[in-house]
Amino acid sequence: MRHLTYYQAVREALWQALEADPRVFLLGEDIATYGGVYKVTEGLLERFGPDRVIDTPISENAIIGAATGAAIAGMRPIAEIQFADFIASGFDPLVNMTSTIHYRWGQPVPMVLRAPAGATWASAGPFHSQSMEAWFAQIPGLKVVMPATPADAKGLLTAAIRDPNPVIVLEQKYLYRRMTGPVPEGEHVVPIGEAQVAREGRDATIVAWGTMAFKSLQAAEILAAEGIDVEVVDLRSIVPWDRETVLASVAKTGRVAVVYEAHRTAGFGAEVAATIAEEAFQALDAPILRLAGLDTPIPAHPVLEAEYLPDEHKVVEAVRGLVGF
Amino acid sequence: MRHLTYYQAVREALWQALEADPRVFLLGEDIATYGGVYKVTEGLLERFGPDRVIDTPISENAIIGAATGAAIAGMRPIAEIQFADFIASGFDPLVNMTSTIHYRWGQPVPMVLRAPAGATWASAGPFHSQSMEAWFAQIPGLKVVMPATPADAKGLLTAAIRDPNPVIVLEQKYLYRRMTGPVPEGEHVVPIGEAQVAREGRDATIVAWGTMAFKSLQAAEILAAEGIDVEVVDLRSIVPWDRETVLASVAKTGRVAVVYEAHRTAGFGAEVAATIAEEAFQALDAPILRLAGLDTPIPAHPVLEAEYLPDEHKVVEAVRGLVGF
Amino acid sequence: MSLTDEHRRQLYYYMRLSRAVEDAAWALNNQGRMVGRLYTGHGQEAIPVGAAYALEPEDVIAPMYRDMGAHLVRGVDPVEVFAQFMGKRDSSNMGKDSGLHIGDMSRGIVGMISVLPDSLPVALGVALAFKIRKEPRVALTTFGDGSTSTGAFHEAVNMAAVLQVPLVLVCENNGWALSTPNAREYAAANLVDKAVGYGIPGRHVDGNDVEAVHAAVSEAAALARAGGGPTLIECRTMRMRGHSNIDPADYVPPEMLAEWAERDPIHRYRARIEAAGLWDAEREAGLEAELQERIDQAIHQAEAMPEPEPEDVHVGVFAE
Amino acid sequence: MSLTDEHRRQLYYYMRLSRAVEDAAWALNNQGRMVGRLYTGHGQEAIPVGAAYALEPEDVIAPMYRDMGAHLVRGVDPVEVFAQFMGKRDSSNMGKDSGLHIGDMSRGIVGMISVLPDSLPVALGVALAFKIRKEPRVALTTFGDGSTSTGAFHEAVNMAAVLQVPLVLVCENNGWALSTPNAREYAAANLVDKAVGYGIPGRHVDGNDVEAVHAAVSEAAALARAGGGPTLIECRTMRMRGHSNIDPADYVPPEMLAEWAERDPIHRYRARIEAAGLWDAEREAGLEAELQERIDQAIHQAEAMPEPEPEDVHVGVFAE
Ligand SMILES: Cc1ncc(C[n+]2csc(CCOP(=O)(O)OP(=O)(O)O)c2C)c(N)n1
Ligand SMILES: Cc1ncc(C[n+]2csc(CCOP(=O)(O)OP(=O)(O)O)c2C)c(N)n1
Ligand SMILES: [Mg+2]
Ligand SMILES: [Mg+2]
Repeated sequence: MRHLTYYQAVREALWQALEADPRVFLLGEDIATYGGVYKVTEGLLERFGPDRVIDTPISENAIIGAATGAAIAGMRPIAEIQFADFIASGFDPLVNMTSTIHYRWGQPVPMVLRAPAGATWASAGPFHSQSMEAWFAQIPGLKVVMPATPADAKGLLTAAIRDPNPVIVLEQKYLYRRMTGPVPEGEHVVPIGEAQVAREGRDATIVAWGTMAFKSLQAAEILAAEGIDVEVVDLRSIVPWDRETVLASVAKTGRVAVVYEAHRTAGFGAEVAATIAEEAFQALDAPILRLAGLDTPIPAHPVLEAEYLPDEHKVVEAVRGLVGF
Repeated sequence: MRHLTYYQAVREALWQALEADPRVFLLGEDIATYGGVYKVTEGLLERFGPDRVIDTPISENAIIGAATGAAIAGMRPIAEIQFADFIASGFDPLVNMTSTIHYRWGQPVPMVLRAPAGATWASAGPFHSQSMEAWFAQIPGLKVVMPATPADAKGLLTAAIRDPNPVIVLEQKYLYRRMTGPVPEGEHVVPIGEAQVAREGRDATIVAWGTMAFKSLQAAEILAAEGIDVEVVDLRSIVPWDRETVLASVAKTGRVAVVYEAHRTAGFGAEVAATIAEEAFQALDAPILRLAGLDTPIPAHPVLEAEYLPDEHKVVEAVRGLVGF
Repeated sequence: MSLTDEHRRQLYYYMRLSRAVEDAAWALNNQGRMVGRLYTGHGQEAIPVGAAYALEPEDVIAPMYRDMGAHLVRGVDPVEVFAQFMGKRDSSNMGKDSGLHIGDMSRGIVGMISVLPDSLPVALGVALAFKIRKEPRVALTTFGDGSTSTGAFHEAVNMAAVLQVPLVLVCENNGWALSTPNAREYAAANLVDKAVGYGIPGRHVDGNDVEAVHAAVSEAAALARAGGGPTLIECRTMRMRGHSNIDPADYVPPEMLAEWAERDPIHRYRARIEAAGLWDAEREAGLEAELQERIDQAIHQAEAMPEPEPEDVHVGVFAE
Repeated sequence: MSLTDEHRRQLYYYMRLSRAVEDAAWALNNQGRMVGRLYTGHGQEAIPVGAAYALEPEDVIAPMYRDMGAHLVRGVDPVEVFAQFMGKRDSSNMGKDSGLHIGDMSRGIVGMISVLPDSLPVALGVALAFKIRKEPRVALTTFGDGSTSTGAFHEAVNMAAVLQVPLVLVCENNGWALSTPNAREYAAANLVDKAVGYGIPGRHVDGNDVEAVHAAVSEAAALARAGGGPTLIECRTMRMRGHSNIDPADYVPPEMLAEWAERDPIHRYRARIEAAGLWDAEREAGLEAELQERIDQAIHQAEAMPEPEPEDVHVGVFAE
C-alpha cells in the first residue's frame, strides 16, 4: 500500500470529503491562503475556493459557534483551531451549546473540530503542547478521537466527518511529519470507538493513545529484546472508548500500564485505570500503573520538557517494574 | 457554638476578610446592588462601598482576567462567577494565564474564584447544575475546594483568601439554604488539602465531597440502622487532595465507594479510584466502586434529574453491594 | 414588505397572544406547575413579534428567552409552549431542558441555552450556511443589552461583518441586565454605537413600536438577503417585570416603570389600529374571549401530556 | 511630558538597541541556539519604545511579543533577554516558558502568554487595583490588530470603559494577523472606530513615528491618571518580517513591504534628529560600536549561564 505522512493523510481525508460532499467546508484561522500553520490544508483553497475553505478572524468562540450553526443548517463544517490549546478560548460554546443540542432538542450537530494537540519534543512550551482530552471526556455529547497513525488519521477523520455528532479530532502534531505509514487510497473509515491492538503480547498490557501509542510501540520493541512481551492497545477513540478491548487484554495479561501525555491528575488515564479497577479487579496480578505527563505546565526548555513527558524509555522502565511486581 | 446556614457562613468569611484586609475586594455580576443571585453578598456593598464590592458587566473572561491582574498588582480579589457553569465562558484566562503565572515567572496570584456549583434537586437544568472540578484538577496551578458544611464554607474560603495561589471555591448551591451547622465566630481557617473523616466506620469507606459528602452521611445513617458501619471521608479539597487520609481509611476498611455528582466519565472520582487502585491495591477486598452523575447533560425535569443524580438511597444501595462483595 | 390591514391585526394578535400565554405561565409557575423559572417579555412584545413577522418562512430565527411572540409567529402553538414549560415528555426539550429553549429547525427556530448569548455565534453559522449555499435566506438573532458585554457577542458580530453573512442582529435593550443598568454595562452613549466599530449599519428603533421594529428588521433582512451583510438594530424598551418571576426587582426606580407603562407596546398599538379603523371594542372583546379559551385549552392539553420516564434520561446524548 | 534633546536621543537609542537585539536573536535562532521561535518587532520599534517611554516607573506595562523595545525601556538588560530566549535557569521564565514572555512586577512588567490577547484583561485588573487604591498610576497594554477580533479584547476594553480604570490600550496595527490581512479581520474603515462603541477616546497615530506614539500615549496616560478612563490608540505600522522567523510570508505583497520600508521608524527618526542637530555620523558610529559590543557581551554572558536541571520542572507550580 502507498505510504503517507500523518499530515498528508489528514489532508487527503479533507480533500476527499470536500470532493465527495458539497456540504463539507472548512473554517479556521490561516487555513486558506496560508494552508494552515502545519500546512495541513495547503492547496485546498486553490482547489475548492474561498466559499469552502474559509479564513476567519482570531475568534475561537465564533469559529466553534459558527460551525455548530452551519451544522444544524445542513452543512458538514470542519473547523480548525490553530492549536488545541486555544480551544480554551472557545470552550463555552463547545461544552454548553454544541454538546447538548441533540440531547435537548433532538437536532443532530454533524461537525468536526480539528486541532493539532500534544507536545512536540521541540520546545513548543506551555501553550502549544497541551493534551486536553480529559476535559472533553467530562462533557457528554462530544466524541473525541486521537489518531496515532497516518491510516487512522485519515480513517478517523473521515468517520468524524460522516458522524452526525460533534467530533473533536486531536491530531498529534508530534506525528505530523515524523510518522509515515500505509494509508488506503480510496474511502477509508475507521469506526469511532474501536481500539486497536497495535501489538499482541502476553506479559503486560499498555493502554495508550495518540503519540503515546507510538512511543509505547517503540518501548515494546525494546522490552521484547529483553524478553518482555507486551501487548499495546491503542485506544484511538477517547469518547466513546473501547472498554471491551482493554478489559480483554487485561484479562489476558493481568498487568496493565496506562500511558498518557496529559497531566497525570484527572487525566483520561485515570478513567481507564478506574474502569479497570472496577471491572477487572480479579484479573489483576499487580497494581494498575499510570505513567503520564507531570502535574506542571509543559515547560519549553528541552531538559525540562523531556522530564515532563513520558517517552519510550520511561515506558520501558515502568513496564519492567510492572512485570517484576 | 452558634449555628449558621451555609450561605451565611460564606458571607461571614467575606465580611471578615473585607474587614481585616484592605487588599480584599469583590467583583462579579449583580453582587453589589443585588447582593448576588443567592444573596450571599447581600449587605456588603452598603458596608464596604462600591470600590470594594464591584458590579461588572456580563464578562466572565474579563472578570477572571481582571482578578488575576489585580492579584499580581497587590490586591486580594475575590471574583464571583454567577453560576459555576459560566466559568466555561472565562475558561481560557483561568487555565492558561492565571494558573501558569507563578510557574512561569514566579509571581504569586493570590485570588479567589467563588461560584455556586452543583445540582439543586430543583430543576436548575443543564446550565445551572454542573460540577466541573475535574476540569480544574487537570490544570496544574489551580487549587480547588468544595466545602460540604457551613464551617468548612467559612474556613476553606478564608484559607483560600489567604492563599498566595488562585483558589477556586465551588460553593454547593444545594446546601446554601439547606444546611445549618456550628461555625466559629472569629477567625476560622480550614487548611486547604486536608480531608475530614466526617464519620468513622469499619465496614467500608465512602469518599465524597461537596453535596455528595452531605448525602453520604445521610446514607451512612440508614446503613448504620442495617448494621453496616461506613466511614465517610469528606475530601473538602480537590487540589491538592488528601491521599493519605483516603488511603488510610481504605487500608482500614478494605472496601471503598467513591461518590461524586459530576458526570461519571473522567470525573474527579476517576482520579481517586485510580490512585487507590495504584496505591492500595493489596488492601482492597472488593473492586473500587464509583457512584456518580450520569454521562448525560443534567436534565431539568425532576423525574430525570433524580435519575441523573446520586443521592442517599443510591449510595445505600451501592454500599450494600460493596459490603456484600 | 408593507403591511396590509390584515397584517396589522395579526401583529396585534401575536402581541396579545404572547402576553396572554406569559400571564398564564406566570400564574402556573407561581402555583408550582412548571419546571424551572419563568422569564417573560412583558412590555417587550413588539420586538420579537415585529422581528419574527418580518421574516420569510424559510428564514431562521435564534430567539432569546423573552421572545414568546417570536415563537408564536413561527407557528409554535401555546400547547407546545406549556408542554415545554411543564417539561413534558413530548415537548421540544422532552423535559431535559426548561424555559423557552424550544428548538426546531423544521420551523427555523434555534433552541437557546442559558449561557449568554450563545445563540449568536450559532446564528452566524446558520447565516454562513445560507451564504455558502447561495440561498436567499437570512438568519436573525435577538439578545439583551447585557449580552453585548460578552466575548461571544463580539466575536460573532465581527466575524459576521467580515464574512458578510446574511444575519440580522436585534438587541432588545430593556435597560437592565438583571440588576445592572445600562450605565454599568457599556460606556457608549448608545448601544447601537457598537455598529460603527464593526463596520456594519446600525439602527436605533423604538422597541415598543411594533411597526417600527418590523420596518427596521424588514430593511435589514432585505439588505442581508441581497448580500449586504449584517445590521445591528437596537430596540429600546424596558423590562417591566423582574428578571425572572422570583425577582421583585426593587432596584428598578418606580418612576422608570411608570414612565414606560405609558408606552406599553400593546396598548399603544391597539390605539393606533383603532385610530386607523382596523380595530374596535367588539373585536377586542372577541379576541379576549378567544385568547382566554385558547389558553385554557392549551394548558389543559399540555397538562394531560405524559411526564418523562426515568429511563428517558439516557436517551439522545448522541445522534445515531 | 515634553521631550528634551536627551530624551530624543534616548528614543533613538532604544529603537536601535531593540533592533540590534532582535537581529542578533534572529541569527541565534537560525543557529539553533534559542529555545522556541522568534517573533520580532522589526519595523514596529517606534510603538513599544514610544509607548513605554511615556510611562512613569511606577506604571505597569503588559507588552506583546514584538515589544522588545518596551522591555529595554523598562530596564530589562539584553543579557536578560538572551538568557530568556535561551531558556536559561536564571532567566525570567527559568526555561519554563520561552519567547518574550518576561514578567517582573518589580519593574512593572506583566509576562504575556501565547494565547491572544490574554494580557489585556490582566492589565485591566492591574489598572483596577490602581483605581481602588487611588494611586496615580496607569497600566498600559499593547496588542496586535488580529487580537482585537477576540472576545477577551472586547470584554476587557468594555469593562475598562465602564469601570473607568486608568488603562492605555495600544493597538499595534501592522496590517496582518499571521497570514490574515486587516480586511479579513474587521470590516470597519479603521480599527480605531471600535473606540466609538466602547464610549472611550480613540486616537489614530502613525506607528512609525516614535514621537507621535509617545505624544499620544502621554496624553492618554495623563487622562487615565486624572481619572478619565481608558483610551484606545491605533498605531498604524507594518510587519516587516514574517510572522515568526520560520514564516517566509510570501502572502505579503512585495510592494507593500517596499512602501513601508521607506517609512522605517529608525531611519526616519535618525533623519529627524540629525536635522535637529541632535545626531550625526560620528555619534552614529559610536552607537554602532557600542551596540555591537553590548550585544556580543550579552550573548556571551547569557550563554555562560546554567541550563535548567531536570528537577526544576517540579518547582513553582504553586507559590508557598
Ligand atoms: C455568560 C452568562 N453569564 C451570566 C448569566 C446569568 N444571567 C442570566 S440573564 C442575565 C442578564 C441578561 O441581561 P440582558 O442580556 O440584558 O437580557 P435581559 O434579561 O435584560 O432581557 C444574566 C447576568 C448567563 N446566563 N450567562
Ligand atoms: C487565541 C489565539 N488564537 C490563535 C493564536 C495563534 N496566533 C499567534 S499570533 C497570531 C496572529 C496575531 O496577529 P496580531 O494580533 O495582529 O499580532 P501580530 O502578530 O500581527 O503582531 C495568531 C493567529 C493565538 N496565539 N491565540
Ligand atoms: Mg436587558
Ligand atoms: Mg498584526
